[in-house]
Amino acid sequence: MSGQGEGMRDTVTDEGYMTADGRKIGGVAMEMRNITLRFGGVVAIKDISFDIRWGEIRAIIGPNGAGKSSMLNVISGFYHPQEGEVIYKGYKRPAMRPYQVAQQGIARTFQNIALFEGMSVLDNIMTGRLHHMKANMFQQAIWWGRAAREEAENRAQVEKIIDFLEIQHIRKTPVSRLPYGLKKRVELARALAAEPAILLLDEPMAGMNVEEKEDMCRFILDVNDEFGTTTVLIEHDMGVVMDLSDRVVVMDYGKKIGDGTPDEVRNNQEVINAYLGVAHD
Amino acid sequence: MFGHRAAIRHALHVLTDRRTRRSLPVTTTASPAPAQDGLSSVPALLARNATQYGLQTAYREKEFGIWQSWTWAETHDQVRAMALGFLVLGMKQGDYVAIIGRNRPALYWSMVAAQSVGAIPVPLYQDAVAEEMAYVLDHCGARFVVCGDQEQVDKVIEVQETVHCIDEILYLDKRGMRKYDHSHMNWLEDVMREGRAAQTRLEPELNTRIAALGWDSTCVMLYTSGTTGKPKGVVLSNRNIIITSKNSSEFDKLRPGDEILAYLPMAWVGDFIFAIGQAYWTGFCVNCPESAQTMMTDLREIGPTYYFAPPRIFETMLTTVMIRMEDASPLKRRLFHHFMDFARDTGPKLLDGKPVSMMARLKYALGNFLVYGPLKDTLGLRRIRVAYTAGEAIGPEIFDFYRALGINLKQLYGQTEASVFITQQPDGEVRSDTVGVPSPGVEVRIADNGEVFYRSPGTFESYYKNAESTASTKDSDGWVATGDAGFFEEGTGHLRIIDRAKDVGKMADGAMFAPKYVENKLKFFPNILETVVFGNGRDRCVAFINIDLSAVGSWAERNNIAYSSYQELAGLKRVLDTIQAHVEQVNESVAQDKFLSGCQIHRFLVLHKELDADDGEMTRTRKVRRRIVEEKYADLIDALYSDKDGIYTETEVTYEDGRKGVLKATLEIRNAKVFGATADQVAAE
Amino acid sequence: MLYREAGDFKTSYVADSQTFPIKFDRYGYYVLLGFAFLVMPLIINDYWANSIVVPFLIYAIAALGLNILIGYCGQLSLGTGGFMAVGAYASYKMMTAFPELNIIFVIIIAGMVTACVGVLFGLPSLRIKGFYLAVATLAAQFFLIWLFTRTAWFYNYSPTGMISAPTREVFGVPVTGPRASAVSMYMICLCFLVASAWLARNLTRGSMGRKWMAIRDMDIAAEIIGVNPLIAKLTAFAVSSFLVGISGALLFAVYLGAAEAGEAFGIDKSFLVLFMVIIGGLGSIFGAFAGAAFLIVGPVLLKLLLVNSLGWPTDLAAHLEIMIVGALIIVFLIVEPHGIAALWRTIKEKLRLWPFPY
Amino acid sequence: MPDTLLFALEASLNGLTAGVMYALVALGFVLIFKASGIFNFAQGVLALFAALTLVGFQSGQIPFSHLINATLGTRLHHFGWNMPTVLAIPATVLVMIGLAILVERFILKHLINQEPIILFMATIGLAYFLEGFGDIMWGAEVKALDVGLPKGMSMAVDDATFNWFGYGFYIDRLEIWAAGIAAVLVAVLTVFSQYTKQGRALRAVADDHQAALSVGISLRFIWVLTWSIAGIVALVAGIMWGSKSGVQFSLSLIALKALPVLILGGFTSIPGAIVGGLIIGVGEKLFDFFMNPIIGGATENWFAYMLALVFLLFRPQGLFGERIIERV
Repeated sequence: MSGQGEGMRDTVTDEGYMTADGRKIGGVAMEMRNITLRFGGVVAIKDISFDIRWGEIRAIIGPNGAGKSSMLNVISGFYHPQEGEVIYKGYKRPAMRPYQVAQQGIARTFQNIALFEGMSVLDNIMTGRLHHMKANMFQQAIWWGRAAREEAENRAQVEKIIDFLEIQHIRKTPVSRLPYGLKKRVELARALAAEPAILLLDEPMAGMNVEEKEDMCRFILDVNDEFGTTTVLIEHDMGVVMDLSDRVVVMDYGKKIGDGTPDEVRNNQEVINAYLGVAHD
Repeated sequence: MFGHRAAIRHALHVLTDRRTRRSLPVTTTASPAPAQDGLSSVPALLARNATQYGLQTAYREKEFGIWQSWTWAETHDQVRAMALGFLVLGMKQGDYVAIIGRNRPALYWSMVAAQSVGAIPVPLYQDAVAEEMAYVLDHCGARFVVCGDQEQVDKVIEVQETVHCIDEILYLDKRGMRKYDHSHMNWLEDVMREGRAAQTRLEPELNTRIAALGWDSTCVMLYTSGTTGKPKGVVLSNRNIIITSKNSSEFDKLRPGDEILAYLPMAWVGDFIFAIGQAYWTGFCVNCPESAQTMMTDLREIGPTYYFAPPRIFETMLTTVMIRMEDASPLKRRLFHHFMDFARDTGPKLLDGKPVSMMARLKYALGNFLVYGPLKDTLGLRRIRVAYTAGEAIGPEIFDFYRALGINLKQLYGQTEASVFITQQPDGEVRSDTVGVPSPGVEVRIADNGEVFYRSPGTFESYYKNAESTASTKDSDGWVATGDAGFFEEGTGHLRIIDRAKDVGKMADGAMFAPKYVENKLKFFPNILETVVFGNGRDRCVAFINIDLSAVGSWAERNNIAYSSYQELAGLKRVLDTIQAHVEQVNESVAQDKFLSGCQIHRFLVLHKELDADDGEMTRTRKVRRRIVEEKYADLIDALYSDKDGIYTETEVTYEDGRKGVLKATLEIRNAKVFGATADQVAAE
Repeated sequence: MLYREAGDFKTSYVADSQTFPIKFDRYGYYVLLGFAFLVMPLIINDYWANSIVVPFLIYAIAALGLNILIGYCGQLSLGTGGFMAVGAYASYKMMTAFPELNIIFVIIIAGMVTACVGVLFGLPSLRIKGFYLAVATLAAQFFLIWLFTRTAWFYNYSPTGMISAPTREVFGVPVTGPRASAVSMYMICLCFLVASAWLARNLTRGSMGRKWMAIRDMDIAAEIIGVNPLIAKLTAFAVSSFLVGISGALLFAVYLGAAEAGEAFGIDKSFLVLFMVIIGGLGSIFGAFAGAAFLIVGPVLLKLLLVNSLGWPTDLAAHLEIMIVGALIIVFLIVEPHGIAALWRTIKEKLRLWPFPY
Repeated sequence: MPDTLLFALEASLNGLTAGVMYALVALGFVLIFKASGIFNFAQGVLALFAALTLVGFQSGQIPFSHLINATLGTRLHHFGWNMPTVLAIPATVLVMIGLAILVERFILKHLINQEPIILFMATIGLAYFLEGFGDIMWGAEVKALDVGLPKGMSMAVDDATFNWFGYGFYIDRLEIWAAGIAAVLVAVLTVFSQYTKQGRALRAVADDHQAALSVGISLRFIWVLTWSIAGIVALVAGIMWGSKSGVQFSLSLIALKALPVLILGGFTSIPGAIVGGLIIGVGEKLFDFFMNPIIGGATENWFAYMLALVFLLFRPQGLFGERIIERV
């Protein structure tokens, strides 16, 4: 794994900053302003603000029940916060259905895999490209012109991703037959197929063995490297996060208790307390 | 199963790594064949194919889920673009261009493109370690290196610390290359684009360079990565490659529309002959698999008509078949075995066009519908017209299995220095124990010590920058020593390779002593894992034998014979009986070769431990270290040459964890039945 | 065993994603088509046409439709009978209102009308799922039937309350009404079936089908990756009802000739088609055919056996038939819950791997 | 007091009593759905089968006589004796329990952890089977069922209402009885599920299958139990409807009537089933009462469903069903 986020680096400006390994990070892609989310009486997220910049790998960490997943669900439009606003590409995002958010270029994976068990790996990944496919029902019904052409074109795109994530050998297997680690990879592939502006990863390494984790890390880095995809990931394995991410938001009991480079966060007293010294390395 | 590149590669070395240090007295000289209608270089052949077979498929590669295809015309266009690109990069005539990576069309093109601009392609083993690579790159002074992907590039960059000749690195797979400093690094696509851009400017130059290529200009340089000593660069001229390809293609009636799967290392001469020489001469299609994991499926999808694999691969294939059949329903199993047993006899006969009764034909047809056909199909071997194996002796039952299925599997004998072909088996004269008759255009002679010499249009020009070993290998008349001992079978005129010449000794009575030959015969028995035969300078041969724990062990279980250790199992009377039977069987067949009848095993014992690399008894590649074994077990050898029928011995052993211990055992020595030499009889199994 | 796939490789995505990627299957399919279009018309007679072939063709279309809704989009519906009725009455009104309109168009328009009704009753599916939805679709069933039996306009105020199909011709050959011959009935139904199957296949192979299946497998995830559930579900209802409507129209106009909503399109029709889909195999085009064949041919054979061979009174035979059909269904669900299609798949796999077990 | 209001009141009273009947059938569904997550479509046919069996016992019919006659050419019909109701009912109960055991043994056992839809289909299959089986066993002709319940207009109600409103309501005594019995049955069931060991086990399973299994409750036993209860409930329903409008195939259709009740009440709630039943009963009577002149009669065929449908749009989980919270 590359040692991103370690060592000295320029201060974060509006135009962006340079990472330790010399990647240029752009301006603000998305900004969370004073987000508060309640379920009935329970407050899942309390007045949290942070930003996500083009091209960076942004991590949200925190102990279980800290509200990480809720935050991700807010970003992906599955939950609608009672207070605060989401600024995306400079505009306040109106309350919209999740599928509309997805069509705005935000793709995600799920903590406990949400693949379509009844379909093959290929079809699952193809679903990632649904909103790149514009043929209307009648064109599809007669499978002529656009529909067929579109299918082939998007298949070609998907195949690039299959190749990229090295899952050629399971292309036609029904996902239900895959082992856990591969399922995670297929889910990543599905998200990538959407060619997202922002990629949300919900505990991408949960329940993986060591080398599966390393593979996943490599892929996340490669994705960011090849496609420059802005990546937001939740993970409670601190070690992994520190290696992967450029900047980290730390949450605890729905509150933000830290935000900054891995080093800054690592040395943040509040964070250390929150983790009660669970912090790795 | 194809994952073990190292294993395959090893097998291939045995084929390609044959050198010798003696020359022969002057005799007649071979006359070089004339260049035919200007087809005196691979680029020329490409041009011809582009016009003659323009719309037929030249290359396929499984990528992005489908077989990407290129016709000869497209290939021609690609190669020219690449060549022009090379010119742009300033590639000069006589430059050396190293190619590293798995078999991919673009890499093959880069070889031809290099040839087109008058440079010399030098394909390397992609699994070569850095220092090996460093030596080769430095030795040939490669200015350009074409890499398959990031992995290879990294290796080259590592090498560059010591090797300074490399000017430009080119790579095919863009993945992960973004971060690299591109001042002297080029993506092949870009190179081709620039080439196309510069077409008007550089086309004439390219044409003149292509025109300048002739019979004697170097076609390719291949390094024989020796197990001993530094690799040598074998320089092969267009004459070598093209004439050999022509002859061998005609020998097997290869034709456009044939399909091969290019999956063996590009650095190996065989791959160059099959995938470039013969492919360009005949105009058939070269298919490149997607990756190592998908090899089996790719093989099945393509269903090649012309196929080469070292014995190992055929062996593993057979094993997997057997294992998979074990789990089949009893009915299927019985069906399978019934028809296979039937086919063992009939299949080869049909292949060789020998007379077969109508009844048998019908039954074979039925078997073909029920078993052979589906089996060949699932293995991907259904469409094979010609298949070759070489490199090591192949077990008769393995060989016969494929022949029985109706796959025309044949053996050839060759080496890099000969552009592969020395001898090969013509259709209808195929047997597991010979390597066939001299290939067209090849003269073969046996020296009085049994060493095999050949002279052919394929005979290599020289070893690069290594005049003296060139001289010591190839004499002024072009005779090359193979370093193998063998003899021509009377009647059939087939060559039989006995052993490496330097391992062949003399018995006390001066008869030929070829341990490897006998050992191989023994090892073909599944019960026997390893064996060492002694007898050099003695009056008779004796042998150590290692039983195969898995095979004998499962046998013991089936007959519920209890055993606590390898040693105990090895000492069981019934085991010894079986082994003795095997030994005597071997003796019988050995007795039938008048040259070797002396090598029959008179006495043997089954060792109380497996020969082990940790104890230095074997190399890591599991080759027996004869010398060491001889010293270590001197007492046992003496006992074998005495008339004792048992001996007590203590051996020091090293356990996995490195601890040393002592193994005590009393070994039973058996006398094996030997057979009188039947001089005039011809071997036939 | 029969399969020979070595050398059967794909060089384009079109070839790779075709309906029958394996040569052997493809040729089998062509042979079948050839037989259906060229041979059957020559050998078919009234008995076979009326008792087995035509009903099979018609119900296969309905099964295709329902399979799209349940098997592909995961929306359970018990309203099939009602929607068939819509198709039937729509075609009747068209035939009587525009006598010169070609029957082909009549049937297609009937399908479209049904599609609209289907979408209407599909709306609840946005809020409710599973059995709740199933029950809701029953509402459609009962309401529609009631509507057609109560509202005289639908049956043109005929005193019997029945609707009966006038004679209509295709290329001068009568395909509906009393003068329609077995062959003409067979051919028109066959054409519609093949067209429907082709349509269904096309819709399920592309993005539309993936949207449906995504909704079926995990609706929440589907929405989060960008599937608009409204569109997905309603299109499924539309396409499904369209096909069901066509089969209803054919059933009335071509096969029955005269019908009364209550007994021709009752709830039992809904279940019949549902069974076809389940037994045939959810989410499989082939399944629709297999299921229809099974549930059309099965009972007929039973009747042949009991009545014609054993000479039992028909009513008793009828009871036994119901009983056996019920038992068969249960047995089938126990033996192969995923239907004949799954059975077929495993057999095919075995053949392809032969002689190996895996 | 204006007449229409009186008539409406009368109608709704009738509706109430009818609603109780619906509730009764719905109860069968709920029980099974709670305990095994099976949507038991066969409930209606169970009622029919129970009623048939009861009649058969009472009239001493020979089971399968048709079949036997058809195959052996005999002329069997009756044993020639009549079984008193007090015996016939327990006998029928036994039959229903036996049936429950068979169902568990031959169907449910083999379908453990299949998707709900499959189990649902299985029950439809069962419905077909029982329908055919019942007909073969007892014959298909319409039979009168009389277990001695009073029939005809209830004078008491008539007098009372007459005294109050000067208009006597017509209410069938049978329906009053039915209401009473239904009430009792519900009470008994509630008591059973609250205070008996099996009852608690049943509730445990309903709440959480896995947990229940892990504490050693035999799912198979629970299934037999619930199906027996459902059978008995079906019997009661069968008796009511049977004695009201004769035992015939249409009886099995009351199952369909019960479905909207379920939707209103929620698949998993016993009180829901009852309330839902009443609402539907009253609702359809009133709707018919007011709309009949406008859109014509027989609206009760679909009104219940429409009501349920509309209702669903606002409360997808039914009156008493638990709220569904979606997570990812």
